[in-house]
Amino acid sequence: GVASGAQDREDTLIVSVSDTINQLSDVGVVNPFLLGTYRTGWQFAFEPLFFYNPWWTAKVTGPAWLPGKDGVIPYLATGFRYNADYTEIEIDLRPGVSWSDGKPFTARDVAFTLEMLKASAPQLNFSFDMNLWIKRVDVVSELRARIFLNRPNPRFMMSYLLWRQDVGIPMVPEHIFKGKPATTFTNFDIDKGWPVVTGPWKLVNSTSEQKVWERRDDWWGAKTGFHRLPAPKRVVVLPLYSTDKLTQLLASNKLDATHNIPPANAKTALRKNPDLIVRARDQSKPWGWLDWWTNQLGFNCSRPPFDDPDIRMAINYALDREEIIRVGFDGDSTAALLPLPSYPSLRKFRDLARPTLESKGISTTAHLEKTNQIMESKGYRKDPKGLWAVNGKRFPIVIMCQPGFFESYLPIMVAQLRRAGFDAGYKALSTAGSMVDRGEIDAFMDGNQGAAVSDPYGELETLHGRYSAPAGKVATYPNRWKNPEYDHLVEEMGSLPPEDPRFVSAYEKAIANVVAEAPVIPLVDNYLIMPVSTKYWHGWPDESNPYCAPSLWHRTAGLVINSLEPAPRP
Amino acid sequence: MRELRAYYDTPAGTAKAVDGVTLTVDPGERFGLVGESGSGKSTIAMAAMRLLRPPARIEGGQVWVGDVDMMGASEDEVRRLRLAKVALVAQGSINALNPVARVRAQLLDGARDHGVRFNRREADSFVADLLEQVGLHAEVANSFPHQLSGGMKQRVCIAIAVCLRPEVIIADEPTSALDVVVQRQVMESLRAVQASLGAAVLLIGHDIGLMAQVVHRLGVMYAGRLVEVCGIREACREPLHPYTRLLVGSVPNLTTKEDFGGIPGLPPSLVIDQPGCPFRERCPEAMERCATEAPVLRTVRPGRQVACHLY
Amino acid sequence: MGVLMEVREVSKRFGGGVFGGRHVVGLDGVSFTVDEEHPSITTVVGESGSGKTTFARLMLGVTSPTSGEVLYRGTDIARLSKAQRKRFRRDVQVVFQDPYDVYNPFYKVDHVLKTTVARFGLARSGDASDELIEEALTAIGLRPESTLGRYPHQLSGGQRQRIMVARALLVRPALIVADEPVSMVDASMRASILRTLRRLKTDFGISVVYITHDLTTAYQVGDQMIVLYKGMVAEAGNVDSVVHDPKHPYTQLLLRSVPLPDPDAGWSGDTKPTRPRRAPGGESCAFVDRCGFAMDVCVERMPPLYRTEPHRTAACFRYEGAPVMARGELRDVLTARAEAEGG
Amino acid sequence: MSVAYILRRIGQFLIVVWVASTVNFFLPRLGPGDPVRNRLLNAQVTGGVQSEGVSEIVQAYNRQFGLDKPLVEQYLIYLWNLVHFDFGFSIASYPTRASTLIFAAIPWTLGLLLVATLVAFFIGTLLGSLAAWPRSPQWVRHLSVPVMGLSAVPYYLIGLALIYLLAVLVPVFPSSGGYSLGATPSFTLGFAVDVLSHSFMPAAAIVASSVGFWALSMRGMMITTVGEEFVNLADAKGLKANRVFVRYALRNALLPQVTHLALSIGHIVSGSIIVEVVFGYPGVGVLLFNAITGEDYFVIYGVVFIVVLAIALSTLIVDLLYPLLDPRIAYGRT
Amino acid sequence: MARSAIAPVEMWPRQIIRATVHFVRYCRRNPALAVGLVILLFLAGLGLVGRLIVNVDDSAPASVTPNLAPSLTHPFGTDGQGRDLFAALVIGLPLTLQVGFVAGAIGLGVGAVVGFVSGYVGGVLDAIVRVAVDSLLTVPALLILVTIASSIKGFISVNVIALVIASLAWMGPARTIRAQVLTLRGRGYVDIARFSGVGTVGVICRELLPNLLGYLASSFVAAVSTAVLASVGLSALGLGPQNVPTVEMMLYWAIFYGALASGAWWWWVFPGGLVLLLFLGLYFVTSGLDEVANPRRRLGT
Ligand SMILES: Nc1ncnc2c1ncn2[C@@H]1O[C@H](COP(=O)(O)OP(=O)(O)OP(=O)(O)O)[C@@H](O)[C@H]1O
Ligand SMILES: Nc1ncnc2c1ncn2[C@@H]1O[C@H](COP(=O)(O)OP(=O)(O)OP(=O)(O)O)[C@@H](O)[C@H]1O
Ligand SMILES: [Mg+2]
Ligand SMILES: [Mg+2]
Ligand code: NI
Repeated sequence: GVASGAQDREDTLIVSVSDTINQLSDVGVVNPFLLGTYRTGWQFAFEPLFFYNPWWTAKVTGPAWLPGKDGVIPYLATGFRYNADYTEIEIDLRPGVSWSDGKPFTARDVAFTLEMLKASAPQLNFSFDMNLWIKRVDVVSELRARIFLNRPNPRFMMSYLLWRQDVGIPMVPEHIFKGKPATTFTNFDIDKGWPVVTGPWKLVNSTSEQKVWERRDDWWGAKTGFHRLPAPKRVVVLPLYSTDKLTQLLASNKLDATHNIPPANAKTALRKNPDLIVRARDQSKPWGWLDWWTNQLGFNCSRPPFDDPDIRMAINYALDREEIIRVGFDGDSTAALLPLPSYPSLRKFRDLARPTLESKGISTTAHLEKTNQIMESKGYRKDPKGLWAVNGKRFPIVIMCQPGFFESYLPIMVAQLRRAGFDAGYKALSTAGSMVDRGEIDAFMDGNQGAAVSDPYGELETLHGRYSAPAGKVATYPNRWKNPEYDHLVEEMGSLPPEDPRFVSAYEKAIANVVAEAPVIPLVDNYLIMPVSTKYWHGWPDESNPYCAPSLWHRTAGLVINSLEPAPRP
Repeated sequence: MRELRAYYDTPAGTAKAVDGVTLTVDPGERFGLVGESGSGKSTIAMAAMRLLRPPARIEGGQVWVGDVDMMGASEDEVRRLRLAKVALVAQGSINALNPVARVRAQLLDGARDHGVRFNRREADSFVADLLEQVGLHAEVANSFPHQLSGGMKQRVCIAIAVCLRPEVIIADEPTSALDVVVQRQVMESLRAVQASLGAAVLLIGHDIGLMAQVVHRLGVMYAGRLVEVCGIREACREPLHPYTRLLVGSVPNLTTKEDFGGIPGLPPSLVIDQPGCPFRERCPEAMERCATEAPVLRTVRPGRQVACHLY
Repeated sequence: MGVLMEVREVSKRFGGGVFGGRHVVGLDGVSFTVDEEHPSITTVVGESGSGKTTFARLMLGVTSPTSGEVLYRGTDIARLSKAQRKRFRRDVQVVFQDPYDVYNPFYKVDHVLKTTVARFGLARSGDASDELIEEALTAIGLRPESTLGRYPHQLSGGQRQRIMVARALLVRPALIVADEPVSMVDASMRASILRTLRRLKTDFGISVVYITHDLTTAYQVGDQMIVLYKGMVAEAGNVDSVVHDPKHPYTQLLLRSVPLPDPDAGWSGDTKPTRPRRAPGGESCAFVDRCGFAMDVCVERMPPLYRTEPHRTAACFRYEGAPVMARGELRDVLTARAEAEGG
Repeated sequence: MSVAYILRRIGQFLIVVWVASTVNFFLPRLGPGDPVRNRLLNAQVTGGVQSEGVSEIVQAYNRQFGLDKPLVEQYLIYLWNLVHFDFGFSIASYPTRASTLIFAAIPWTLGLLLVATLVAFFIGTLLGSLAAWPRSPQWVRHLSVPVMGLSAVPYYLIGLALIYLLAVLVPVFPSSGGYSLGATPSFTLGFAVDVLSHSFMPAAAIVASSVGFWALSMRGMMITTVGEEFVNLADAKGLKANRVFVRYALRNALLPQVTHLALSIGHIVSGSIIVEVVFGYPGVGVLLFNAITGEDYFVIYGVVFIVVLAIALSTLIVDLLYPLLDPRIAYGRT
Repeated sequence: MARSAIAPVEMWPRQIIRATVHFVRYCRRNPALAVGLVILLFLAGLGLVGRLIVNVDDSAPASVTPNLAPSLTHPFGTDGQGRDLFAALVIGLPLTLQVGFVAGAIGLGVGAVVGFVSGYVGGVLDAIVRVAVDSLLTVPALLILVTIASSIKGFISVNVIALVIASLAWMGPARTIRAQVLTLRGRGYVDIARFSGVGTVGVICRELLPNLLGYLASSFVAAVSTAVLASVGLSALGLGPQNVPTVEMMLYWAIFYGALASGAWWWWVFPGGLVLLLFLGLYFVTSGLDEVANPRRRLGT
């Protein structure tokens, strides 16, 4: 028939979230562990054991209807416990949960999911990690599972089973997956009612143009009184479009929510459509939601001249983060001096690094005199074009990045570096990732990969010297920085929970090393500006209660969707 | 044809390709027009059909076909006159047929556009008759032009020209590209058709030998003007104008080897307007008068007109 | 001996190719000799498509024969050494049939003349070269001042043909192969050019192969004549005897069809093609379907060349009594003639 | 027509397809080429899915896709697969097969570009022939000048201008996409209208920018044809102007145009990348773009193979068909 | 004509004047060429003169206040990255032309050599060239660009783009020039030249080449415009010369920053207008040169 979305628009939630532009590319795949799975709106149909809210405060942890504590929001599970040496975890499941085909959700499903991953390592997502950590999973009872780890890991739950942002292992039904070839099973067959999920949604249409989920009124949550049925009768997931198009669609209320858009577009959209709101009610900046993905300039620290910490520092001093934010982000970001996002949960660790930052004179603006001093002490002189050269030879800084996002401010950064006398330029190329990984690239833009939200360990671990490899050889993390003292400190941190005072002191020393040697140069926090439309739906996350994470492509989208209220109808 | 003038606008100036030509062709008569290459013969033919395209333009004069003046008639009238009253067998007829249409279609469309209605059978016999008239087999109708030899194509062109029984047929060098045998066949076809129609024929060429075999009267052109008009016999035996004389004299024959004459010098430019007789520079009998005064075509003897101060 | 060029039983087929397919016979087993010491003018006549141009191109080495060989001073022209080739170019010159194609439209017509002079080192200085060129142009009835400095498209077909003749003259070769050099020239001019050709032979000892379909001029300038029909020699021999006493029915037809500038000397005889009597698939006389004298044997077999007189030959069964020539002997008929005349 | 000629021509076709496929096999392999890793890195950057074991996963999948075999062996397998029209899995959308993706995208591309190309061809050809026809009205000739000028404008620009005018300033047409958000593809009038309204702007951009090209080449051909003797002679036959125009001039001038049309239809898929990306159209062009940027070898191979086939086939068809269109051309002559 | 090699010095101005007068007169007959040349000269002039009236340093990002509408200080406005658009275009226009000319020249040059050799020599070589050209025509430009851009160490510069475009641009000319050479090769004047003692190289250079000069000239202009078009296309896909403000990169940035939707019309109208003008100029020159290329229309004296 005619556009079904348009037909009953008022009952429909339309979102544009995907990794691929203009087309959804995983239309026949709803197995969350396959290589070809993208973030294309399936995650809200699966439900987590727990959510984790990095914005938690003493006042709020999640949406009002869902109690939580210290950021942890129990969902399919009600609680978990580590044993004393962090080698066992016991998880209690919520009673009354059932799959969309009516079968109950039990600890067997949890055990099956984790064991299946372990068994099919390394091809499935998370499978390598599960194989690495898990010894076995016991079904203690219908509603209790116990995970035995190979080695102590105080972060296991946070790393894998607490859903936050993009992280988190979904549970799959044993009775569907069992006996299927784990690495090719697509879990997609609309006629059979696949995917079988616990969430309140049924997939009715999946093409490269859209996925349509219809509300499942027999959802366990409504039956058990866990929560009312979600307000939208239908969720339409569209591919990602060019920001221009997203802007237009938002401006015309064709979309309720999208992927994040650049500040300038957000400005346009907000100007054109009074129904749109951003994070803060008064539209004060930043408009965006803080993401864990701190942007940083990275170096291949094994190649001259970038193996010289002084040179890296000279570059660091040349960067004016405030100007980058002002021009590149239209003021909508915050400067980052550490490879840690500015989540409240990490404030303690950020403060611990402040003395080192101050002693090094690193701030959010440029310090060209420091740059000049370092460069001159290294024997560099400015050539007639005003670029540093030694014996007439310049050294080029080719900053490699993936096309798209970084390009919005990279030219400004490049301009700053050139003003400071560096022969800088950038190269946005889709193959950047693998080239960087093989160490062929000197400098590159990236977001940090440690996914730190409550604990700096993951992030610092990526700089460990064991990931260093000679150029040409693939390395898991690209910085190839070697600092034995640092490595030792990080190893020590790994075995300790973040509350431990020994952890804190090891961290303090480790971060001082990072600041002083600048294997990466953090630049700005990442903010996700996501205007949403109140034309049809109210109850969006806002400044005062971000629920968990407001982005609809994140694992946490279900919380947002389940919390939406229909707009009052005239 | 009265005082016909046709000029070409060229970057170097205006070329007076046809400069005041007057001639009459009677019904049933075959009139030949000869002259050096570039003397304006084809231009006359095209002008008479009112087919000249820029850069050519008709500067003045009339062309009467029966009692209609082609120059004065409306565009549509002229269109209807063409083929029905005046038909043209053009120079380079080899290229005159539409390469992508069969002969049959090309024979029929002219008739159709002049209001003739056929059913299939009538059309077939119409085509077959025409082809037979020019000595071709009826199967030729189904051929494409490139499948025919030059002579056959020429004959198809003649067939097209006579299909509506015109009063006047203008044939512009219909055979100059053919060898003698084919040439002869084509000419005989033309002659036969003309005789059966009683039409007037204006045959253009530069081969006096061929003219001698075909036409009744001959006009000789030089530099855009007629210099002599007379019966063919007189032209061959006793040419009056010095140019005609030299022209006829330089035709080789097959009986005796001789030192042929030829005409020294080059034809004059048509662009530069010179006073006097255009032939004077090459004329063995040029007089002072020739340099200043252009001779006009005058009747010097019954049935003979010459443009030369000698007479 | 001094045989300049010898054409030995050359045949040329077009089309066909590796995978077979229908082919067109351009020329079929023609032999011919040009003697260096006894210059002669050989005319080749025949209807359009009879292989005249093909013959010329084969002689010049522009096309290579399908079978047979073309020898220049005893060497196959496909295998000339560099030096020999250079000499060949000097010795054998050409006037191509199509005067619209032989000019490089980029250059003024001077180019082709100057190149010739320069490449063959015909003149010592620029002035000498100019003089030479002007002389050659005047010789064929062109006014140098109104010819030089013009682009080819500014000249008439006749003028272009004549410049090509002039070019060939410049080189003063031993042989000029002229393929319809005057077809676009009107009668008066044609006469003067042919006169020049004839003078070439007598004054400079240049042999000429004159290709035309105009029998009258062929008669006027030629010493001997080859009549081609569908790629084969129909008749050959002394010009006067061929013209005045044609043996082959085709030659007779040709001669009858020549329009004479005399209204009373009308065309005679019948030209209507008779119905084809060609035996299906069989080898028959090429002319059988147009021949008034066709006999049964003409349909059954192909006639060989009969040597009707010492210097005459015709391929027609009407002369079955005369000795049959081996196909290669054709050159003897013509050479003998040249020797007889020269010696 | 000779069988030998057809065979030879088909042989040539096969050689071109083989050589082109070979080039297109090796070309993506000259780059850094680590598609699985690239895919995982993307997932990691955007999803933080993996923290450990990337290399192990990459190895496992490389084995799965046969990417760990020697290049020559991969090449032979590739050829074998091509013969069977099997392009293998899409690396980026594993375990979706490349062919699934391609065949889903092709109808969109064909629909848009084929129609746009044909429309441009008809309008352009007509305009070009009228512009060269001495008797066409003055305004036609005046009109044709700006249209031909338009051919100089990249359709990217025209596209931008159209988007700005018709989607931003006066939003009458959707700015991009194949059909309305949330619409369900079906064979109904409403959906057809929806699809048409979405294809209007990209089609308009293509038509606007290519109409001039057709007009220009047609005008050139037409001028030559009008100068031909047989057109003059058609006038001498007193034919009606329409007949002379259509049967004599147009019919002859059209032949090279038709050849060109066939060739440009062959190039449709390869030429569609930019239009589709600019207009966000869900066709093969976008698919190829994503595959190239994502180093999805098997999708690249699939799409490019189809491009190769289309182009080589269109030239083959032109060669085989042309003699039928133009009676003058005999097979094997040129 | 006087055969003296060099005219006396004092004659030069007069000769230049005469040549100019000739040229102007010629342009009157060939208005398309004149219009095209005027447009191209204007664009080239903008690049040169612009440098005098604007501070070209403002073309770098973050040099001026971003997102300003056109005003007296910033005649073309400023973009969202803080470039003065006028300055950027003054810098970028010559670069855009550079892409076009370098790629056009290389593409046509290679194409011409291949075309000439393949067409004139023929045989096996020709067959190989034909298959190669036909095959390479199917390769998507994007694939080549990504391959080349990943293989080179430095930035994607104007010259890299030009090289990529050239690597795809030679096949078309090779094809058409080969076809031209094939027809020319059979021309009578080639035979005549041979009979005048001219060798192979001489025939190619002195007989064939001059005839194709006009064609080559108009092909060159066409190649330039195709190259710019390709560069516009690559830039639209985000793969342009990323560190310099070529006109087509300005367009890319305009799209990237949503200038269409946000109403920053100056951001795309000025670069768009310049690209348009450039294409029109090239178009007119091409059609003008087509007239020149046709020797029948070329007028002597
Ligand atoms: N398109 C043209 N532009 C300029 N001059 C032309 C044009 N066509 C013909 N002429 C000139 O007009 C004159 C007459 O040409 P026309 O074709 O009538 O001669 P012709 O007597 O038929 O010659 P031929 O015997 O060669 O056919 C010639 O001098 C010719 O140069
Ligand atoms: N390149 C070619 N390819 C195919 N057939 C050819 C070729 N050249 C000539 N022929 C054919 O060979 C035969 C002889 O042609 P040739 O040109 O030698 O004839 P000709 O006697 O010179 O004719 P004309 O008097 O028309 O110049 C003709 O049937 C012709 O069609
Ligand atoms: Mg004429
Ligand atoms: Mg010939
Ligand atoms: Ni056949």
